[in-house]
Amino acid sequence: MVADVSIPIDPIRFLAPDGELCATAPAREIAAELALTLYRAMARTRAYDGKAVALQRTGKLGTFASALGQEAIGVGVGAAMRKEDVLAPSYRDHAAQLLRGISMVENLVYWGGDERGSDFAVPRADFPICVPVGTQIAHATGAAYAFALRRETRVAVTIIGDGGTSTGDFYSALNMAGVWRVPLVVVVNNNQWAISTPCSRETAAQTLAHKAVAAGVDGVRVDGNDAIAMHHVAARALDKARGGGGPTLIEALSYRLGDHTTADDATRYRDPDVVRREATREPLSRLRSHLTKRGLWNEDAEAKLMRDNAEEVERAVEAYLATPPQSFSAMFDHLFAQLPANMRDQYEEARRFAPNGARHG
Amino acid sequence: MVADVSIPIDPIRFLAPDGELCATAPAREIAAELALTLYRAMARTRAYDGKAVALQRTGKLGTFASALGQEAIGVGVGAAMRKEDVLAPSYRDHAAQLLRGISMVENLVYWGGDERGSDFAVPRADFPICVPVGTQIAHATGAAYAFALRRETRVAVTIIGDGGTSTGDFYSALNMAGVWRVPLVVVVNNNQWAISTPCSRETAAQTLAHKAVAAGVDGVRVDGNDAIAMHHVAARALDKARGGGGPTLIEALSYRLGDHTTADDATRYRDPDVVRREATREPLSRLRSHLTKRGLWNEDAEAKLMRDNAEEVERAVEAYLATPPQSFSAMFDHLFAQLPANMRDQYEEARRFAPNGARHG
Amino acid sequence: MTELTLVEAVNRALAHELERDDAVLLLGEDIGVNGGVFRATLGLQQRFGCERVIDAPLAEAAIAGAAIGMAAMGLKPIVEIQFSGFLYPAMDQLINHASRLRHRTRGRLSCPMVLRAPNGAGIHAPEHHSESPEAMLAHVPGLRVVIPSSPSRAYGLLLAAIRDPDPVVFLEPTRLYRLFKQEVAEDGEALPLDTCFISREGRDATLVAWGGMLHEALAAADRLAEEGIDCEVIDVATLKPLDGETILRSVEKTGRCVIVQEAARTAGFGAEIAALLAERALYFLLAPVKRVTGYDVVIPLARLENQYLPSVDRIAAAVRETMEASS
Amino acid sequence: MTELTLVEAVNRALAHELERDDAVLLLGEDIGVNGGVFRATLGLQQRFGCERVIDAPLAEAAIAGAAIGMAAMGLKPIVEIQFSGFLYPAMDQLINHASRLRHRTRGRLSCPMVLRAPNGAGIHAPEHHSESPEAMLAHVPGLRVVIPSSPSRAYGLLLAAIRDPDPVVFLEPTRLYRLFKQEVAEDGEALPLDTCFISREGRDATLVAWGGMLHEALAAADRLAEEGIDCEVIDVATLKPLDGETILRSVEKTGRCVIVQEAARTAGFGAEIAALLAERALYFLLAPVKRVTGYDVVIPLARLENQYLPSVDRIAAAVRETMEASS
Ligand SMILES: Cc1ncc(C[n+]2csc(CCOP(=O)(O)OP(=O)(O)O)c2C)c(N)n1
Ligand SMILES: Cc1ncc(C[n+]2csc(CCOP(=O)(O)OP(=O)(O)O)c2C)c(N)n1
Ligand SMILES: [Mg+2]
Ligand SMILES: [Mg+2]
Repeated sequence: MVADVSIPIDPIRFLAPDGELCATAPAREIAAELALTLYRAMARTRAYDGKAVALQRTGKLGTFASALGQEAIGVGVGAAMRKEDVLAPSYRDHAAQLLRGISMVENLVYWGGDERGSDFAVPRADFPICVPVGTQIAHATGAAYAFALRRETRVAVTIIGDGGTSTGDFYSALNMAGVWRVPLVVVVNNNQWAISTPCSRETAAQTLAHKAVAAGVDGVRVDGNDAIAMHHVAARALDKARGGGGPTLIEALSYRLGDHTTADDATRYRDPDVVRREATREPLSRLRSHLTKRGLWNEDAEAKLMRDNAEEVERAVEAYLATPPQSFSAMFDHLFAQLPANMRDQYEEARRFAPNGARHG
Repeated sequence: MVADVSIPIDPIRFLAPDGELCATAPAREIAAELALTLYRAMARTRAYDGKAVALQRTGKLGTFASALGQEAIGVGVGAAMRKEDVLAPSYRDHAAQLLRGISMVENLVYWGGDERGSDFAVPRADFPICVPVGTQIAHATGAAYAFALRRETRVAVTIIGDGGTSTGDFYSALNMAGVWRVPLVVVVNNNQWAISTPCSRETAAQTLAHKAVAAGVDGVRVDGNDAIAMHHVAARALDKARGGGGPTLIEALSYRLGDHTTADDATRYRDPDVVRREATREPLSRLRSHLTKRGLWNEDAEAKLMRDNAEEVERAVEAYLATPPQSFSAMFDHLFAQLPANMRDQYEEARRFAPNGARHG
Repeated sequence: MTELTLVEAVNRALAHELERDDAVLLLGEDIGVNGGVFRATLGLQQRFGCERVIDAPLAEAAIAGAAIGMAAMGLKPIVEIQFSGFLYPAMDQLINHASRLRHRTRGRLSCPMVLRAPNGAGIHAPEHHSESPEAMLAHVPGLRVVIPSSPSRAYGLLLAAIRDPDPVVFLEPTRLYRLFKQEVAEDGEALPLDTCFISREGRDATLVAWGGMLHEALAAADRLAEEGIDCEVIDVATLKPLDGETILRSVEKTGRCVIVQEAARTAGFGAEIAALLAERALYFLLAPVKRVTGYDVVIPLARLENQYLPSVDRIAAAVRETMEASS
Repeated sequence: MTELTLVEAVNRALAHELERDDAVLLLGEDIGVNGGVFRATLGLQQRFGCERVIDAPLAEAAIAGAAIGMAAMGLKPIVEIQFSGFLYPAMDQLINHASRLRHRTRGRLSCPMVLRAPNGAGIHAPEHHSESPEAMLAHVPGLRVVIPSSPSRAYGLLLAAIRDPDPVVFLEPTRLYRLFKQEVAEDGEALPLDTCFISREGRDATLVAWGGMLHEALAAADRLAEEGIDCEVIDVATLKPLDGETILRSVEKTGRCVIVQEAARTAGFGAEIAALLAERALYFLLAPVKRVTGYDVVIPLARLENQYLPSVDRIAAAVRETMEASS
């Protein structure tokens, strides 16, 4: 007897890089509304993303992790989720976050070095951005357990990088989720790089989807630059989870077109020719070509979208820059539900040394 | 394209539980010398093991983890290793340790609560028993790296339990070993239980050998109650590692016939009928039947072996019980290569309060 | 009222809260049918079901992380780590997440979890089963650290820990689990989580201890009483947040302080208490503060364990020296 | 002699030892072509090859564990953890193995490894990039903990750490990496690993600090000098083993001590120094000891960071209060 762990290596793909429908696509036609929604969300993300990088360059924002070229992953997943589902994102997942209702201002406030950026107005139950790589998988597993225990039809979704799949946390939490069969979807953004470390130095596994085998959960590969396929695969996994079918690991293949973060300089360690080649597969132009070929999109629509996005981003930046600083007491206000009495002295010390009219970032 | 991760579920087995050669066995005849060596080593382990449990029951030894029923695993692996290879054992691996030259006295001294039990006379480079489950896999990975770096043809071998394969350490170290392609053999003693937790509550993976898929290393299942098959599979993995072929994960199927440790009472959580059934597959009687059928073994040989083992064990127990206690200074002697000057006061305090003529155990 | 051991008192508190609050659940290795390696969860899976008393895979980091996710979604997970020497893999989740989820989200999410673990030496256990990492945990902002010293305090403090809206590390002294019984009211009354207890009143010197060491301190006080030295003994109980006022008041009265700590000396929690005295007791200290602690060595295996641990002899000697220094 | 930044001094020490000793190797995330996120290992993979300067998978626990295995087999691995906030997953391996391999095997095996990590705040970094866990590590028997405060001390102390036959945690103050340059001899001369350095002599009060805080302490001393208060400033440098004698001698001279610590107050390493004074300086302290520390809160993100960190103002105020308390 031989185990059945056949995970196709060829990723699921509906749209070829030139926007043509692939022969392998299950549907003959892709719903126009969905395609337009995904395209708009990606364009919105990219507009925001570019501005955030620019703000950092001019000293108005802290370190920022661009999602350039990987917008389809977050957008596909975010669009497939329901409001009541919960996302446990990494630091590169504003595509999904924005789609879920987290505002640009919140994201800027966070990267601007202010905790209030994680106090999302909506969705209230989403986890804040997770920086310690891999740790968020366990949070999502626990959240999924809570949903199952309470018989809620909610799904926990978490996103992690290719490098993150080397961590013990990724595996041990996925393994736990497998035993518990909780409603969980783990998305790997395989953008090929963990800072300067290529995927080949992270693992000898045939694909990252194969990591699922060790946890006894389903693994699937998808073209992460194809928003339609991404959405389809995510929706399928979410449905399965909601129906009690347990966790899925989705490896979404993409490429990090930008630096790791604004603190990084990727030209130090990678070949610009490869980056240029990868850029030709990027998700926005792909879906735009598709929409254009189908007559669903044109230059005017594009120009208007660009304008709208630019305006929205501009308003967000203004609101961000106008955000008054927190007072010293922010350090103490939410440490516990109630500040222990023995910390009163420290609070007073902080007050005493707080600058008058603390300035902006 | 579909990935080739075909790991046979049926374990490699040469001897059926009744000692008959299986049709699937690769060799028509098993080398008599090897079979006798393995049998004697298993019997020696079992004699030691039973005595250690008895010592604990009478208050002469601390907690002890019996290997009852799992002797073939350690013996098969230990016999396949070379002297210069290195073993990173768990707390249940005295079968392998004894075969490698670690003495019964040392093992007793260790479980008797004395660090000198880990100061093996031979083999000097083996790791001490590892109690924090899973952590030893990384040590073996690092050791294997050292061998490869220095172009030594040595292999690092480590043993872990089924429960241990749930840890992040197991996976992250195996994954690292996969990338580095170091000469490493990881043996999983799948004795079906992690204390009271059955394997089915540890993972949803199809088999534990499938954990190898996530690390991109070879995985193989073997009947861990068949010393011949165990030795064969271990030898093959060691050869491969020595030849530069990288790590192997071996899942050895067995059953923990005893309690988890002497501090445990397995009747609380498992069915005695199952234990009785599993006992019929145990490794010693299986190999003895085989040897007897081939005319290589008889009652006289058995009686003599039992006598010899009992005598050896008795001598070891005497030596153990006669081991004088360490002085207070043992706490300080090997903390660092040289005790920092600022610890002189603590040393003197310990001396001051050391009992005169500290007593045994 | 019935007489219970400390581990039975823990069991009773857990049962009480499982009964009272549907959001409470237990999570750990072998806590189900087996009732935990020390039987702290005995009978609870039978009573409250597999979904609320969960045998988890062997992965402390994932257990702690999953508990955080559960807590963030409104459950109140109580994690059992089998021994405190095995909680190190969970420290990343405790420090980087559990302790700061409320802070990071400005109160939007919180982490009402309890992490329990048997702590300390004294039962001749195998390697790695005798650790005392409480000082490390007490250093972490956002965590509470509680160590009971008796069945009734275990009961009341554990109730409080479970009801607390923030993460609490609850370390149970292994050596006290079955050392003695005590009447424990089944009244569901929690004890405060910010108070030291005066376990014995006295006027000559203050002994400060927690967990297993409290009993060594009390025994030393008994012995010293025979010599005419009258010790006050304080059970710290909640290390974080520390009730420094009770300690200061006592030392103001006695003028002398000996701190007893099982963990290795350097940067142990005793240092924090000594620092408190260096900062705020200078004007009424009659003699230098003393710490009687484990040495800065790896805690030895069973045969030398007793020579590592603070003993009644060592504590009494320290108090005598303190008396002499100020006479 | 050339002028180097602290991170360049680290690089020079690493190169020196890689050159001198074949057993030395480096292991960490992005330390190869990229030279580490702070460029501490810049050029070393090109010079010493991929086998000795290893880009490891993203798994701090496995990295630390593999280093232990390497060290046990006679190599001298130097691990880089990208930020000290990411060393928590490695703590289990550090505590349960690295620190005690020699002890457990009675010297048969040992663990001559160094674990380096950028430490502390002050560069407006993202979340989890500003941690100061040194007290936790200093509590662990069998570990040495070293924190340099200048390029030349980084060079000499790192050489010593690498040559030390036992495990050393070497925490490099991120905020000092490029703050200033200093002449650093390329002489391969190690500094002692058991000595505090007197960075400035003075007679009125002793300021004790380490790492990034040393410079705040020195700046406070400058300011106080203008007011006629003459501070001695001690750079602890090696927290474990602590050179208490140098601190005590200084406080014996000045009678006053202010300890400056970036980490959260409770159970921080400053408590150990204050405890030392409570035990051994009572008779010559003229004023209560003071600690100026980070508050017991999660270190805030960039915009509030400066209100968390001990500042020159806070340090100077504490010294003034200490002077007043004893005048
Ligand atoms: C546990 C941990 N170790 C190290 C880091 C530093 N670090 C931040 S991102 C990163 C690489 C992550 O790569 P990947 O998982 O592929 O995600 P990507 O950044 O490519 O989206 C590293 C090493 C961290 N944040 N957490
Ligand atoms: C990290 C860690 N967690 C918990 C324990 C306590 N413990 C000791 S053995 C064990 C079960 C191990 O089961 P398995 O890996 O199957 O090995 P076996 O004992 O069956 O040989 C547990 C939970 C430990 N030693 N280490
Ligand atoms: Mg990546
Ligand atoms: Mg097992």
